[in-house]
Amino acid sequence: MGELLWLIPALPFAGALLLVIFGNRIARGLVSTIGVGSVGISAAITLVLGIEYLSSRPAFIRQEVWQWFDVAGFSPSIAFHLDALSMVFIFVITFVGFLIHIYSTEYMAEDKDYARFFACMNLFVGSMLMLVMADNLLLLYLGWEGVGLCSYLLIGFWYKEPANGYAARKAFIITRVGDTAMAIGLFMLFQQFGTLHIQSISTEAVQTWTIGSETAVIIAFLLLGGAVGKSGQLPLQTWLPDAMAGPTPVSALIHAATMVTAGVYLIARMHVVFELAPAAMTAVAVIGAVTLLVAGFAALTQYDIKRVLAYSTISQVGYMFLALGVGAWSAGVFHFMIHGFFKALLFLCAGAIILALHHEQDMRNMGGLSKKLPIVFYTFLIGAASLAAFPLVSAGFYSKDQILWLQLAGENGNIWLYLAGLLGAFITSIYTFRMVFLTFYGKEKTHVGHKPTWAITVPLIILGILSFAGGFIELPHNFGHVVLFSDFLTPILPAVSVVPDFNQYEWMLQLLAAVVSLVGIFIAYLFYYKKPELIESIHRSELAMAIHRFWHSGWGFDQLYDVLFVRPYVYLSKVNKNDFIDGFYTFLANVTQGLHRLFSTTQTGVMRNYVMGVVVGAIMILTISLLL
Amino acid sequence: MILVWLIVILMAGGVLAWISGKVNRALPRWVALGSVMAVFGMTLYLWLSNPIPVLGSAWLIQFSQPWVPQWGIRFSLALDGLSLLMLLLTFFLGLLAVLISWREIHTKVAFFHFNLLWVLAGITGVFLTMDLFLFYFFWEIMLIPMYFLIGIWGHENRRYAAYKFFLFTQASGLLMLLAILGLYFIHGNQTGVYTFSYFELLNTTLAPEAARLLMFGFLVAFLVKLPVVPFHSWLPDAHSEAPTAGSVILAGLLLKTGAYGLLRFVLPLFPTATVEFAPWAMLLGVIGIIYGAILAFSQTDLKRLVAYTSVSHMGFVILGVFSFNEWALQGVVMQMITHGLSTGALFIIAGFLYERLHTRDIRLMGGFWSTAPKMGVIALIFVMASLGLPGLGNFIAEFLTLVGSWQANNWLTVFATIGLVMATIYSLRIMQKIFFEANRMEQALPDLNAREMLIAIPMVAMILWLGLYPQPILDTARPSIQEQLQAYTKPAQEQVPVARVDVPAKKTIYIKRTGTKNPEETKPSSNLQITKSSN
Amino acid sequence: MTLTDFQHLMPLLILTVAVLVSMLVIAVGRNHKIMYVITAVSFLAAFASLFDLRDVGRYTIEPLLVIDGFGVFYIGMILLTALLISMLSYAYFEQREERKEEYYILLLLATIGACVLVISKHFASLFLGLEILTVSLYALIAYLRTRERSDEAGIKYLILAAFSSAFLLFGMALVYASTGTMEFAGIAAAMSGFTELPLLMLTGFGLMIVGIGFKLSVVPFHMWAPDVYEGAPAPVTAFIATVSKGGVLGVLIRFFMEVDGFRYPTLVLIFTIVAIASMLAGNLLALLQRNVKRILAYSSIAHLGYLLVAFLAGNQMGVEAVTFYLVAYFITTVGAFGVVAMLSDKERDAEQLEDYRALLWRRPWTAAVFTAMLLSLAGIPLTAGFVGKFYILAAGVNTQLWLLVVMLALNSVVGLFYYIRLVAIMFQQPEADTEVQPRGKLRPSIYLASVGTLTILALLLVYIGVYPSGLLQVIQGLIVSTVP
Amino acid sequence: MTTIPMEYGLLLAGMLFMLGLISVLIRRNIIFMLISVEIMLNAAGLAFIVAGSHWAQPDGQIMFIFILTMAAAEVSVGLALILQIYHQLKTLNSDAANFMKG
Amino acid sequence: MELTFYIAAAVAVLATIMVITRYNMIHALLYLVVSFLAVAVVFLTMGAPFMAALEVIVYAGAIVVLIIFVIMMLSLTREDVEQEKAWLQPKLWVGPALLSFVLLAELVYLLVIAEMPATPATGGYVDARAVGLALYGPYVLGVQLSGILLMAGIVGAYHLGRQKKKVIHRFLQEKEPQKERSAVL
Repeated sequence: MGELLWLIPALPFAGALLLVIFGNRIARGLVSTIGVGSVGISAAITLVLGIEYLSSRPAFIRQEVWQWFDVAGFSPSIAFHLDALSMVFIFVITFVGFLIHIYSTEYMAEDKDYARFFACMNLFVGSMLMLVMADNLLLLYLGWEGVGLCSYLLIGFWYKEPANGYAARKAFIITRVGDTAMAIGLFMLFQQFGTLHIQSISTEAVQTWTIGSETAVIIAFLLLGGAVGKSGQLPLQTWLPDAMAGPTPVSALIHAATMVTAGVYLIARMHVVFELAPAAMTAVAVIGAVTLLVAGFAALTQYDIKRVLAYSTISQVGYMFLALGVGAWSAGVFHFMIHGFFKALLFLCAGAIILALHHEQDMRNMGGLSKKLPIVFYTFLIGAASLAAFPLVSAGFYSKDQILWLQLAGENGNIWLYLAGLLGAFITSIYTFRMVFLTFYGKEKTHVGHKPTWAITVPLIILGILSFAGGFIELPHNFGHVVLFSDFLTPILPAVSVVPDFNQYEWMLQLLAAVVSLVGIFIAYLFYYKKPELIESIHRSELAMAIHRFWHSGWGFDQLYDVLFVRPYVYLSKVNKNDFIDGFYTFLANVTQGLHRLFSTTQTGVMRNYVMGVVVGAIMILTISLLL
Repeated sequence: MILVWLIVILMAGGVLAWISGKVNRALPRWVALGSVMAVFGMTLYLWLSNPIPVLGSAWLIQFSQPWVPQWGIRFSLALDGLSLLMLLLTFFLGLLAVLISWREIHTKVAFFHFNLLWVLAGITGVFLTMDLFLFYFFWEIMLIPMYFLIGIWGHENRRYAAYKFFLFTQASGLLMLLAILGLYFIHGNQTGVYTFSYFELLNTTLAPEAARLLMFGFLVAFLVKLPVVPFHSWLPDAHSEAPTAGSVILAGLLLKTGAYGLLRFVLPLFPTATVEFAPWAMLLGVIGIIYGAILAFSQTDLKRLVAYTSVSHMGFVILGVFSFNEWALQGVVMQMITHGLSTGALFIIAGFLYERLHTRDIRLMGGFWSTAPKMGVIALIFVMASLGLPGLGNFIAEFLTLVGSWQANNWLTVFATIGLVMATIYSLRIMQKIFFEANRMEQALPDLNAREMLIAIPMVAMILWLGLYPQPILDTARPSIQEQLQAYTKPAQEQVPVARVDVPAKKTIYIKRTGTKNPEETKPSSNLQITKSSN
Repeated sequence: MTLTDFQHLMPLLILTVAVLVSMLVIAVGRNHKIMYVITAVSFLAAFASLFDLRDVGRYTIEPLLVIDGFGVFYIGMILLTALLISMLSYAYFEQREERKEEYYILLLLATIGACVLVISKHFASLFLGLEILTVSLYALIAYLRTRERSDEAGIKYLILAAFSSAFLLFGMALVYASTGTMEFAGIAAAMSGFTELPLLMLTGFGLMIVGIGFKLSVVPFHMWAPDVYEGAPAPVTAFIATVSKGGVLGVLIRFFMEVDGFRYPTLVLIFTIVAIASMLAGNLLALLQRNVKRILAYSSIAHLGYLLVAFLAGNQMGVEAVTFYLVAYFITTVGAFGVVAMLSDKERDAEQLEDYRALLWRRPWTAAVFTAMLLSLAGIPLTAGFVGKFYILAAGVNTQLWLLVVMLALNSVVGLFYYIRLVAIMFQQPEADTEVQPRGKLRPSIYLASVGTLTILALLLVYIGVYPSGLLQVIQGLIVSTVP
Repeated sequence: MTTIPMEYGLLLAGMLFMLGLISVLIRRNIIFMLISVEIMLNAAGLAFIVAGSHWAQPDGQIMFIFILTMAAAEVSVGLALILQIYHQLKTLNSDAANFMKG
Repeated sequence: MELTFYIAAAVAVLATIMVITRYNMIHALLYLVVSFLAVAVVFLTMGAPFMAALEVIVYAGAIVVLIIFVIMMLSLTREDVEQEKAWLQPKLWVGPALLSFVLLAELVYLLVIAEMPATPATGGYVDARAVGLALYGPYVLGVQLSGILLMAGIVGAYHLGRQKKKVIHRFLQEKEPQKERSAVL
């Protein structure tokens, strides 16, 4: 079965290629067939492979397509590597991708750049698959940059609007900053091991480095830089909210379900290196904790439904980082998967709403949609419950709970990280249900236009089911103790070692988490449904409004970076537009011309002056004769 | 003899093209096309029929004939992998240059093609010659027709640009000539054999002081040509004022002669002096990368913008050359080729736009994607190539260069890598201003026609091929690169024990580094072993 | 004076006889064509007679003259140049109202003077040769006496040349006073005793340098050059730029090699300063000049500076380099002035930059030849000038005159600017509205001489540029044996 | 006969030479300039005679004869030219002949 | 003999100073003749009687007469003397004269400090016979060359000195530049 591996990324690439070449000349039906079909077949192959993999349980499957290049021992291949970790990612990418493609056929139906959209989406899916299937870091880097490109193209999909272009470039450039760090990390890895092959690095790293070795720490930090950029974590998170300028399916696929979790993948993939660098691990956890709080508070104040979701994405990825940071690898990956489901669901629902409301995205202009768009409403509710970690019945509860639990129970756990996570969970449930109440309850403020048909509803329902049921494959010890998921990952990702004798407190913590979530929902209910005047009273306070504005602007990071980097750079560039070095040469030329004029004045045309010249020459010569 | 034919065909073709202009206005184009195709075919044949990795030797063909025996000057040509690659690039771009001029050049068509072919002939000579006098000879020869190309068929400010180009390159070239002569006499005094032969001069033993001075003589010429900040200021003017074919040849080929010179002459001739100078040279490279990128960002003239990106990209070349390891040098060779393609393509697109709009000001452009999506896609590909997107050739080049330079100098490599971010900034601006946003012009932009697609498609194919399977190129270049590096590998090995003693235990990095200099020995290709076991 | 003496002076005798015959012919009846033919044939015959002297070794006609390989080569060079100039002159003077016949007599006389210069080994013959050359030039420069500029140039040259001759003579007198002999060998013998030059002799040399420097038009004795170049008829300008300077340089080399003047730091310093100043001033003055003849004048100042670099090398390679460069420079200069002469019309010489605008599109071949000449002056490959400059640089590097060599290189760049500026003007697109009327053309037969000459020059230029070893062989063969 | 030291003779020649030189520099009349140059040439001739007398050789005198010849030839050409110039410019002011400059 | 030399030298210098300071050209020429005669006397004292004769005949005689002829041809008037006076203003000649004096000082200094070579045993008197023998002996080629030199002078002078017939016509043609010129003057 392994022979089919290469088809998984190749098909979307082929689809993209076909669409680029013929896209403008063929019917829309054919475009969607190619676009959706290629990803669909990939998904099918994934399924087949997955079953195969589950039944035979090899350590990994590797397929080398060709040797990329070979320079003095530096010989990366175009080769795919399938193991449990990549399996999870491939699964999410192809299936969620497939659903979103289907969804897009309706969502983008009216757009005149239909083919371009699918070409980019296919290209994205291909690149993302390349990223997670790469057997060496260089190929991973290829996918890594490839998804960046697609993200850029899709954020700026509606290119006529300069703001979209700005957001697109911002996304690309900021993630590229992270990529640069990662690239340097790759250089160091190569210098250390003479290869970028992931498995070799993993085996050799353990032999070469001691825990906490300086090189390992530096490398881990550099890789973390890449992960932070791609995953929208502090301090490189500012691009993600703006990335919502793209079409909503793009936000769902790229900026929620898959690409932004590439950082999680990278850290999980390179966990050996990170384990050897405790400082970097701590950094991962701290970044995660801080990010989830910062983004959570920012999400509280957003009005644009997609921005709320974007900040929530940042925040949720923060949870994943939190998990990775304490070595709870599978918990992180589990949350990635569940998050992929429900966040895609939420975005798609938001998309359906936006489509229905004539591209209205401001929640203040929404309301009372629960009746008009029932399927959307219910599925959104499931997603929201999952996001808010509604106890017991939502998948998000299980995944998030596991992370929170391991903050205390895990060996590297820390009470502060736990508290941050808990606070985050509280905020999450507030802003999530703020969204629910503002959108679906209350008065209808905008007329509903487009009613979703099957192409939208079916993906919603499937994702709803997954968001609901996905959690049950991994249940805590104290109820059910289902460990299907972590078992699946264990050969690749070591299980987190738990502090002994801590299990008895688990139920207390679960209870706490459940309470926090419910209280959050209640507060949202109170403020946004029951007593909206409370909000108004808050709005009257200067301090609160200042905080509101601060949070609304994403904690002022944009302004800060603007002052720190963008403006100096632009200024530097503009001020030197004409190249001061050129000025030096111009000066030289001017001096020469000046000398020409000076010398020219000696050529007076008057004979006596010429005689004088000869005499001066004679004097010069005689003087030299005298002096020497 | 085939090497002589390459030059002769081009020169004769040039003269023929000039003469044929009297007969028919279109004939020169066909003559030029024919002669470039002929030499391209010959070179391709040479490449395909001489599988260098199999042969394993650096020199494929040599030709030598006394020219001025009194001075020990020989008409000596030789072809190795490096020259072969450069020739392939030369003729490929030459072919494109003829094609893009098909519509663009209306005046004095015959003379234009004469100049075009002579530039190519000069460049061919530079890439082939193994006699330093002859090298200088060709080095200068290619300037004159280039000067005419800029000065006669260029844009508004062409004369200024042409002067500038000419004076810069001449000034630096003369210093190189002095260095060549210095080397000649030192060698002559040592051995009694007065010769300009490259192979003989390689054996000159130089006093450190002399070596330094002579190296600077060579360096100046190559750094100006490359160009390295602060000698770059001719380039934006020359590139932006030249006709499209001229820009393509300038960016694609003329700059490469500088890089080629570094590889071919500076490295092997002055091994100790270059090592001394390496940190500074690399610093210059990094400054070039960053400076060019910053300036490119604020340019409003499209061709000028692309020109500054060249400054930035060529910074990688010098960074790589002075890293003295195979990765970096392979990266440099790749960079020479891919930059030739990608920047050439961007100039071609600028040419297409100029033909349609009669402006190069990107502030006046915008939103062309809607009417010219084909052009947009192709531009996108090359913009991405220029910012080093993996999967396209430039990535391989830049990554290899940086991997190599990291071994030599960490911090400079870090800054060079930051240059990649800046590359993103300016590259995306190209896309944004030209193809995105709203159309600021009244007329709709016609998309590429068949002839233009014929030019663009091969370039896209090439850049993709180079990005995904560059091995044939790398294999071809390997023997020559190893030969250029010969002088450097030995001392590196000798230093190993010293490094181990001197460096405190904490700094594992450095000990490792000397170890990884020769990965064949220390790391028997760990990749492959695992592959085998897993499959 | 024995018969062998006469044999060895055959070229000079032929020229002298030609002068006499010409005067007789004029007495019988004036005819431009006949004069032209006599002149050309006599130059050719004189040149042919040189072949007898190929293996002359070193033949002295005491005490004044010495005929050796060096002299033979220089005479040959001078004769050929004069021949080419006379060929160019034909078409040029055919258009002029002036009487043409005396021109050829003066040309022959001036050539005799230059030839005497390069074979002289005595102050007396040096002086006489120089004065024959100079006095002929007075009249040649002012030949078109109805032109104010021609007269102005003539009087400027006359006063200044006589003035500088006085310096030369006074210097010679001092040297003579100091050594008691005027023969180069005698002076050398007298000098060989000194490690440092006695002041009297140094002063003498200093004053002689003034005189010689003036004739070579090196800074600071250069100021006459542009005015005279501009005022003189184009072929005469070519003659001044080539033959007159070549002759003087020849005798300078001979004298300096004989007395080994390079041993004395004072003299070397003076020449170094003069060389650098000439390169700098010449190039800078030419930089934005708008008169082509003046550009060439300034450029010749710079080129003399370059030549001095090789001269200062002071060894055999230096002499070879000077000689080679002179050949290249002669070809180039004659070619350039040939083009100027060819484009000139009855009213005035084609000397303004405007006259050359878009020349390529009007007269492509002329423009191509001129471009080749300019590129050669600039030292661009494929031309003789390149090889010449290369040779000079090589000689300089060989003797490690780094300062001079670097100055030369930098100055070449400045020089490049105005040469290519001229080229650029020729290559400019013609403006549509100004339709340039071709000037009234002469009979084709008359043009043939000019066109043929230019073609020969261009071919020679490229031939030497591509295949210099032939010329090198000749130079080395003739000079090696005789350079002291 | 030999009582006059050579220095004195040369000094006299030098002074005459310089007087001629001053005259060339300060005079504007072309004829005067020509005359001044003649003075200089004469001074140079004097120097030769002095040197020749010092060495008791005829060579100095012979040089003087040659200088004399040259001076004559030059004066004749010069005067002819001056006549020509006077016809053109209607003046003998050498400064007036400055059409060519720069 | 010594005294004669000093007197003659003084006369020569003084006469030359007079030459270069006269406004009237004829006066200047007369002083020039005096100067030449004095130099001829110096020649005599130097033991070169033949040269003294030649100096008197050729310089003082032929050349000066030639110049006087030309001056007469030009028919100079009173105004020309005034003109000459105007040209010779101190502010015009101070600079050049200073320059010349620098040169003079340098030359004199060099001549004074220079070591003169020892005089050979024989006396300095060289008579006409010795000169003639040398002239038509070793220097005969020089004589021939002088002939050529004179021929060049004659041909040149003949060509330049010829009166042209077209002069009037030409001036009529070029009235305009002529006016400009007088404005310049």
